[in-house]
Amino acid sequence: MNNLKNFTKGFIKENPVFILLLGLCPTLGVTTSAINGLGMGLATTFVLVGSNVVVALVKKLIPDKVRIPSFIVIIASFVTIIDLVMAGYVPALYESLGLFIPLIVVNCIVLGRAEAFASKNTVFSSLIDGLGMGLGFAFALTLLGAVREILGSYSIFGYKFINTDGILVFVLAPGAFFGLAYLIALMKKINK
Amino acid sequence: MAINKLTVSMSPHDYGKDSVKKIMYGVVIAMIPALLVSVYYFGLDAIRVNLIAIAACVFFEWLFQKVFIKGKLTVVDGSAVVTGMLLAFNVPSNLPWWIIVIGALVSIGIGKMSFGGLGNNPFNPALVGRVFLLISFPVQMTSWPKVSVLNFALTDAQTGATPLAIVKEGLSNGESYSSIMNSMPHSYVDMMVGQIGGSLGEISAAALILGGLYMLFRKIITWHIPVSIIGTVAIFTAILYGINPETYADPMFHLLTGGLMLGAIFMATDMVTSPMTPKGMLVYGFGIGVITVLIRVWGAYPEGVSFAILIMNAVVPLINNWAKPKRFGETIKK
Amino acid sequence: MDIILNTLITLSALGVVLAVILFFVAQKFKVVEDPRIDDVEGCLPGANCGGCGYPGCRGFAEACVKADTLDGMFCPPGGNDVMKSVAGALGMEASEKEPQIAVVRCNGSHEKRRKTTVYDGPSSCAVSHSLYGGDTDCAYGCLGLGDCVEVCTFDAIYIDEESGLPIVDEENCTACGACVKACPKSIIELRNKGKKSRRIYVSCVNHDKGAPAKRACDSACIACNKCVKACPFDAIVVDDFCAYIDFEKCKLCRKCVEECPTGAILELNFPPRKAKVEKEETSEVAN
Amino acid sequence: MEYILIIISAIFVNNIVLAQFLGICPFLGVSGKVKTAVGMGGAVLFVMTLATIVTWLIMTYVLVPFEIQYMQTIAYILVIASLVQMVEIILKKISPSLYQALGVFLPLITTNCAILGVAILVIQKDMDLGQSVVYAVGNALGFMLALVIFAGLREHLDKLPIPKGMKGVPAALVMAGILALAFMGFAGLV
Amino acid sequence: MAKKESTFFNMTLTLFVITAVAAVALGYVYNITKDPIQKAKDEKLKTAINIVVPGADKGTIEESKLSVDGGELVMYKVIVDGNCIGTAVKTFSNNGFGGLITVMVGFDSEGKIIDSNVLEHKETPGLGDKTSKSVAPWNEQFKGLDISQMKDQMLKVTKDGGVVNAITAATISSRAYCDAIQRGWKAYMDNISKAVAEDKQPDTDETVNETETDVEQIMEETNNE
Amino acid sequence: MLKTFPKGGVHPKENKFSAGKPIETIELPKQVSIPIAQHIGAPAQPVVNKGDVVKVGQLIAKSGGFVSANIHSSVSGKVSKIDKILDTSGYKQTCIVIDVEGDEWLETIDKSKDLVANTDVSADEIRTKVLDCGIVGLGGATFPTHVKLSVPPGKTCEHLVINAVECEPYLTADHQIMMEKADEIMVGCKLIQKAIGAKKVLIGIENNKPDAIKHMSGIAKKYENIEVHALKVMYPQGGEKQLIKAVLNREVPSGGLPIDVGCVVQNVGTAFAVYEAVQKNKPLFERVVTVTGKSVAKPCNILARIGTPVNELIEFAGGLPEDTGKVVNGGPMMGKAVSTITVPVTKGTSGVLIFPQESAARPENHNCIRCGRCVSVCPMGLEPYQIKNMAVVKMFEELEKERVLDCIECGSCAYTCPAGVPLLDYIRQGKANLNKILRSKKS
Ligand SMILES: Cc1cc2nc3c(=O)[nH]c(=O)nc-3n(C[C@H](O)[C@H](O)[C@H](O)COP(=O)(O)O)c2cc1C
Ligand SMILES: Cc1cc2nc3c(=O)[nH]c(=O)nc-3n(C[C@H](O)[C@H](O)[C@H](O)COP(=O)(O)O)c2cc1C
Ligand SMILES: Cc1cc2nc3c(=O)[nH]c(=O)nc-3n(C[C@H](O)[C@H](O)[C@H](O)COP(=O)(O)O)c2cc1C
Ligand SMILES: Cc1cc2nc3c(=O)[nH]c(=O)nc-3n(C[C@H](O)[C@H](O)[C@H](O)CO)c2cc1C
Ligand code: SF4
Ligand code: SF4
Ligand code: SF4
Ligand code: SF4
Ligand code: FES
Repeated sequence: MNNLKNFTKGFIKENPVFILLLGLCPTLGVTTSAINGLGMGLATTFVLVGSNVVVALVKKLIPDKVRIPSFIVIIASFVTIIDLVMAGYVPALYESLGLFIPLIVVNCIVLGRAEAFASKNTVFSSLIDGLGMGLGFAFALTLLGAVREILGSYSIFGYKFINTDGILVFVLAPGAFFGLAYLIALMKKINK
Repeated sequence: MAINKLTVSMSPHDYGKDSVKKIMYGVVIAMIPALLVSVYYFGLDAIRVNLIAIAACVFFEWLFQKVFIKGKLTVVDGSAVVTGMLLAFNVPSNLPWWIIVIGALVSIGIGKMSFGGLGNNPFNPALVGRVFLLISFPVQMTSWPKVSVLNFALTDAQTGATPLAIVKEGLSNGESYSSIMNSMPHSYVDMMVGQIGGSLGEISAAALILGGLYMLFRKIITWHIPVSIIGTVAIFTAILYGINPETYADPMFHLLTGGLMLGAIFMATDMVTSPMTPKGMLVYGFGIGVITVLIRVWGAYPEGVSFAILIMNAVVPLINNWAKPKRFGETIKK
Repeated sequence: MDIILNTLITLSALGVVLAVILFFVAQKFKVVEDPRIDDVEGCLPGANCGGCGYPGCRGFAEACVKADTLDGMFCPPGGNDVMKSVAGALGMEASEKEPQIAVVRCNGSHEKRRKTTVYDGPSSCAVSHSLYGGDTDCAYGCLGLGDCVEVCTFDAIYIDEESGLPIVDEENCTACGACVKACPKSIIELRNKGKKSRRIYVSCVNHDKGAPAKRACDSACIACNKCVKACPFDAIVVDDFCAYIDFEKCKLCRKCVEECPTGAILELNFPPRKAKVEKEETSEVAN
Repeated sequence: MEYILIIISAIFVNNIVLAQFLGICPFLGVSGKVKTAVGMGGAVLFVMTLATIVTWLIMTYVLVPFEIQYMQTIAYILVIASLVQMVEIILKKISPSLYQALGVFLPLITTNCAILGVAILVIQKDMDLGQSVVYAVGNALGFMLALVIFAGLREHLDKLPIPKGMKGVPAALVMAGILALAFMGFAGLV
Repeated sequence: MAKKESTFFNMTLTLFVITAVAAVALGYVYNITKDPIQKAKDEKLKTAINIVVPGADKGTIEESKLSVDGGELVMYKVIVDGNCIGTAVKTFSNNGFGGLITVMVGFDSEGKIIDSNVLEHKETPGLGDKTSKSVAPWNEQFKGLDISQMKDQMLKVTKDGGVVNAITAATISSRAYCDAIQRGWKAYMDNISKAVAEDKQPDTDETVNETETDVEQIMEETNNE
Repeated sequence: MLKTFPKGGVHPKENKFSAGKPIETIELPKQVSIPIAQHIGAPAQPVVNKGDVVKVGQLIAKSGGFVSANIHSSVSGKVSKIDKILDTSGYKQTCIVIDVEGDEWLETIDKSKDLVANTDVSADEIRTKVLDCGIVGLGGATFPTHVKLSVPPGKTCEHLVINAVECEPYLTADHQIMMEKADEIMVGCKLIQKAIGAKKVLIGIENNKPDAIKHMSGIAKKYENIEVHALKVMYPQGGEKQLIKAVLNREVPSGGLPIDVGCVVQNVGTAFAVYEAVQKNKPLFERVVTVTGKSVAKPCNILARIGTPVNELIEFAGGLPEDTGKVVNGGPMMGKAVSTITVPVTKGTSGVLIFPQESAARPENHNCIRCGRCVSVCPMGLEPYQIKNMAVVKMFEELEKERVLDCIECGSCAYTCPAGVPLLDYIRQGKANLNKILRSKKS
């Protein structure tokens, strides 16, 4: 029950993007298409789950004063792993996400969950928490990516449904801001 | 004696005669000369674009207010009409209807109602719409129909470039300014009356200035913003022209072409998005002038007025913080 | 294999060197601070996300230590649990108090209190109050312009269309007292919530003498003293032509309610009386 | 001249916030007041320059010789985190006034993508040390410009009756979008 | 179990252990992924070459680099069964809307364009990116063009008096594309004439630094490691 | 170029219907209600009880402090009650209600109309007389005049500026006093001048009263060191800071008083009242009130006893018009709308203004369109739109920096705003709240 709640809260109620407003750079930066958003979201989920689990495992062994540096190293390791793996096995996606993969390391949501949740909870619930938050993040990114892709290039997950150029702004920087703005407004409304 | 219920309100009990409605319809009147010129040169298309833009803007204003803001309806205040008309003035006359409607939606929905409607928007709504369209639909937004006198066919396939684009193209190909001007099909007189390619409402400097004078006379605007913009552009380009007349266009050309007059007289002066004090207005105008020339001369776009105004719109709060009016009795007595 | 070795050497060296440097720097440049800041910071997620509105977790911790209450302080990534532990670290547990609720002490609905003038100005009680007594002849009563509604962050108070009076939503009201401060007429009072949320109070603050009070509003307190006499617990006093029930003394016996000739005393959340059904209409107004 | 172009590009054409989407969290978080925005901008300028120099050196003289460039992320974040903390500690001791002005923003900067992003970008762009420093300074100035303009706008907007749903972050994001639109006008300047 | 205390020794030790573990783990992952990454890169290059010189996937590739106009050109000579079926040139232009555009163009032995495609660009999505085959078929028109037959031997867009139809509203990108091909073509032709000269006088080459790579061979080697 | 103040100001339509109408005296009312708080400062303390019989001019409430003023009976008769009665403040205030019986004046009062030009009294005597007679400023602020006449130690007063601007539209009371009592005013000026030790008396009159300028200049010639200055018509030139700027080009510092630039400003009516107090021993119990309005049958200037219900004045002016929508105590720019016409005339009632229904309501209001007009018309160089915005979001403390306390509440900003923003309503709100904060900080 509790775990289920931990898992689902990341989607709407405590959605890291729409409600907590964390990790906005990748949110805005990579969501030119739904698939990019999904890819980035899953990569972040991997790091979140990995670091949450490891932190929960080793939390007792770490002295307080070096807690943050240690967590950062753990997180950075997972980021590097996903970086290398993506470069090797999904090179196309890796290229379109570019700089934002290494930047997962500074995504506040990752360190935030490690600190706030994993360092105080059991391994399993930390895993669930990481998974929920990560998928919530992925959900947000995919949604924004889908909106931008639909409006900006009249396609969804690469499938083009109108064969002309879309409303270009939406694949450019301003469109990212507009899309996120109205999605957040919408989520606020739904949450009420 | 039975009397009416007395009204009780705070002083003052007397009010000036001006109202938002009067100001807005004053602007509409001031735009009529330019509108007539555009009808003269672009035919019924000019009317078509104007009608669609105005109708769409007014409709979206009504819709957003009805659905999201839920205050008392103020569509009648005329600001949506001004926005619609200025949006129409800022696009080519052959723009497809649905792009105009998107522009109106962006102007009113994103540019204005997102912030709560008239008076709250930090950016000029018509320009938000215009720049949005320019970036989203570059092809449609930069194919300018050729002018033809009183041609009442609805869609004119003939397109041509604006003088600014011709010069920019030429200069970037390494031609000298004088040789470009020799082959330029338009004289300064053409530019004055409006016989050049360009957006619907920007072509005739004379008609725009006429409208500007009317607004000055009606005290809808003050001279500070138009004069500082035009002055800055003139001086800046004169300096460049002085440095090298072969690679930089002359000041007169810069003043008469593109959206400069439209921007300086009708768009930068939008009171909602411009500074409050004369001092602030001068700084604001100076900024617009400089950015306009920067973009025109060194940027990728042949025209930069819209961007310049939007960028300076963003700085207006800072300008207002800085350019405070002089207080009466400056020193504080302890 | 040497890649792993290189990695191992470099990274470990980097880690250790940085740790050592940091440790000595920290020792050398030590600055003494309120240790509670550290305690509070320890409770926080350390995400330094700025989501709380303060610059970083430490900034938030400092603010918490300085602040008198933790109202309005919230850490988005940490959530409620973290805030609880922060409160614990600072020993700022909410003091045990009888639960209270906001009570609107005016029942001069449109029907009972006729308008005598037209107020033409911004919809703000404060502004109207600074202009004159109000658009009825009762200069003490509710102006109905909703300043109290405006300040309530919990959506716990709203203006009833029909009566024009504010109504407190018992579910949502947290007795924060914002509305009490906002009301220029000092109509709203925080009173003990009472057993089963039952309350009795004089819903009028008119200090005019009986006749003008009655003229202005049908259900004004006319200071007739009947309730004072009826109360077996001395919970009611009439001061400056208006009655007031002390909620500490009131035992909710309901005797006064029946006595009041104008119906200015309201009872809330009581079961209906058996005999006299017609009295019920008064409590409807307040619900 | 080259340096000037780098700076103009970083400030106007490829503004770090409005075009590259780095440092959005502090951009939205610390832009409520003009005064704070200036302080934050100053802190970012300081740390970004310092961090870029140090990480560039680490890359060139440690990671590359050992052929372990893939350790970039982890090494950089360690260095930046320690650096920020060190600066904070030292500043607190030697110049409490400067710490008051900048220090409060320092912790925020560790998790600011902009710092790490710029440190990585200078390597990706193959810049030498001089270019890297100029690039870092330019980006920090671009960040500051966006932040200050934005703070002005938000201070202004805070006093107006914005529709409830749009209040706060959504309205700020819409403004950021329009600002990004406007900044696209600088395209092609360099 | 109680938490470890924050003594100096504990702290350093913890950090050391964590970094060490992380280092070993990462090194391990790196070793695993090194090949796939390299393979992905090679694959990408090969696909790119194959697009502009069809049939390249069946042959071997000779790579040579040279510096031109402050950038680097790479030529990939495709040899199938001992015959050169064409050369892919990785060329560039700095005049794109977003600056650098990298183009892969294939030439036959006479210098006619076989096909071309964009490798990397920063052009605007929806505008300049139409130079890319995967987005729009715009660059079909380059197939079979012979630059040596053109006026001034220059490839230009129609606006500038050439034969190439520019992408609507993206003349700049189109020009840059032409510019890149032009640069590749020139280098290619120079190289041919030089090679001809070289045949006569060997060992005078300075700028060209040739390395021979057999992609498949490398791949095999790495896989065996 | 005529003199005026340099920045800001508006020029509303003047509508001086009652100009040139001689001052008329109306029949005594049956009952008067005299509020004990008619001036700035502490309310007076009643010294009569229910049932007491009083004479005209008899002290009925004693000044409640230094900044306060005596109140005198304006009629003879019996005190019927001391009760709370709705007055012009919009709230019920303590009033002394007197049933009128005859018209018996205190014997000490010199009822004759002759001019007493001899100013052979000491400054102290003047101040004492002014204090005793309960003179307060009649220009609108009702500030106790004896306070102004006591120049604080360390300050010197060079100029007495007489405020005869009457810049408010509609009002003509000061104008008419000047036409009818010019000599008395001059003597009053001389007395005030003596009390404060000023070298010169400057009388500022706006150019829309050419007859008054001519008349006053003519009479001023008879006296030494009295000058009449004609000023360009511009509201709010009657504000003392603006008037000093206009006639002397001196700027009263923010938070300061006219005395900081060596001036004291008094209204012409006050000068006349001082004359009557000192020379005729007559306390302030009656004043000239302009009753006017677009649909008022007989706009006029009335000499009314303090405490007379306003409706009696309206009756005199031809009765309340059918279409009445709003009744204002004072001028249209600064006056206060009353909620009932039975409120009593007080020392501060310079006019009773009746607006027809159609102009009673305020213009439709929109969001501020940031046109900057309020900024450009504010004579104090403030930014009214900003103050209003900040007051709405309750940033009261920050308002100090915006100089909200400098606002003279002239209403020029609200007058000119095309969007009908209730600027002054909120500015007052801001001022009140800031003052509250400052006071609580002090204590
Ligand atoms: C946001 C934006 C992006 C643009 N991107 C490109 C581009 O990638 N490539 C390009 O050639 N032109 C681009 N342009 C258009 C150029 O500025 C210029 O107008 C155009 O290349 C002129 O070509 P034309 O003569 O075909 O209209 C862009 C314009 C805008 C507004
Ligand atoms: C609190 C207060 C203290 C004042 N003190 C003095 C004073 O000491 N001397 C003086 O000449 N006037 C004094 N004044 C009177 C003012 O200068 C001014 O005449 C009065 O407020 C009415 O001016 P107004 O009608 O322009 O508002 C004081 C006014 C106030 C409100
Ligand atoms: C906006 C404004 C307008 C005023 N207009 C007049 C005026 O027309 N005539 C006048 O006598 N006083 C006017 N006053 C009052 C003067 O400022 C000042 O209080 C008065 O002249 C002082 O004289 P008193 O104490 O004799 O009333 C005005 C005040 C303000 C704030
Ligand atoms: C002088 C003047 C210029 C205006 N210019 C514009 C304009 O450029 N764009 C626009 O959308 N509205 C303009 N308006 C109308 C109105 O101010 C605008 O819709 C507001 O920005 C909406 O809040 C103008 C109004 C005036 C009085
Ligand atoms: S403001 Fe506070 S006390 Fe008042 S109703 Fe709302 S929650 Fe209750
Ligand atoms: S209770 Fe007070 S604040 Fe609320 S509406 Fe009534 S008068 Fe206004
Ligand atoms: S702010 Fe005050 S002083 Fe300025 S115009 Fe408005 S009311 Fe007059
Ligand atoms: S005059 Fe009115 S609309 Fe204009 S700026 Fe002032 S408040 Fe706003
Ligand atoms: S994700 Fe970039 S600063 Fe937070």
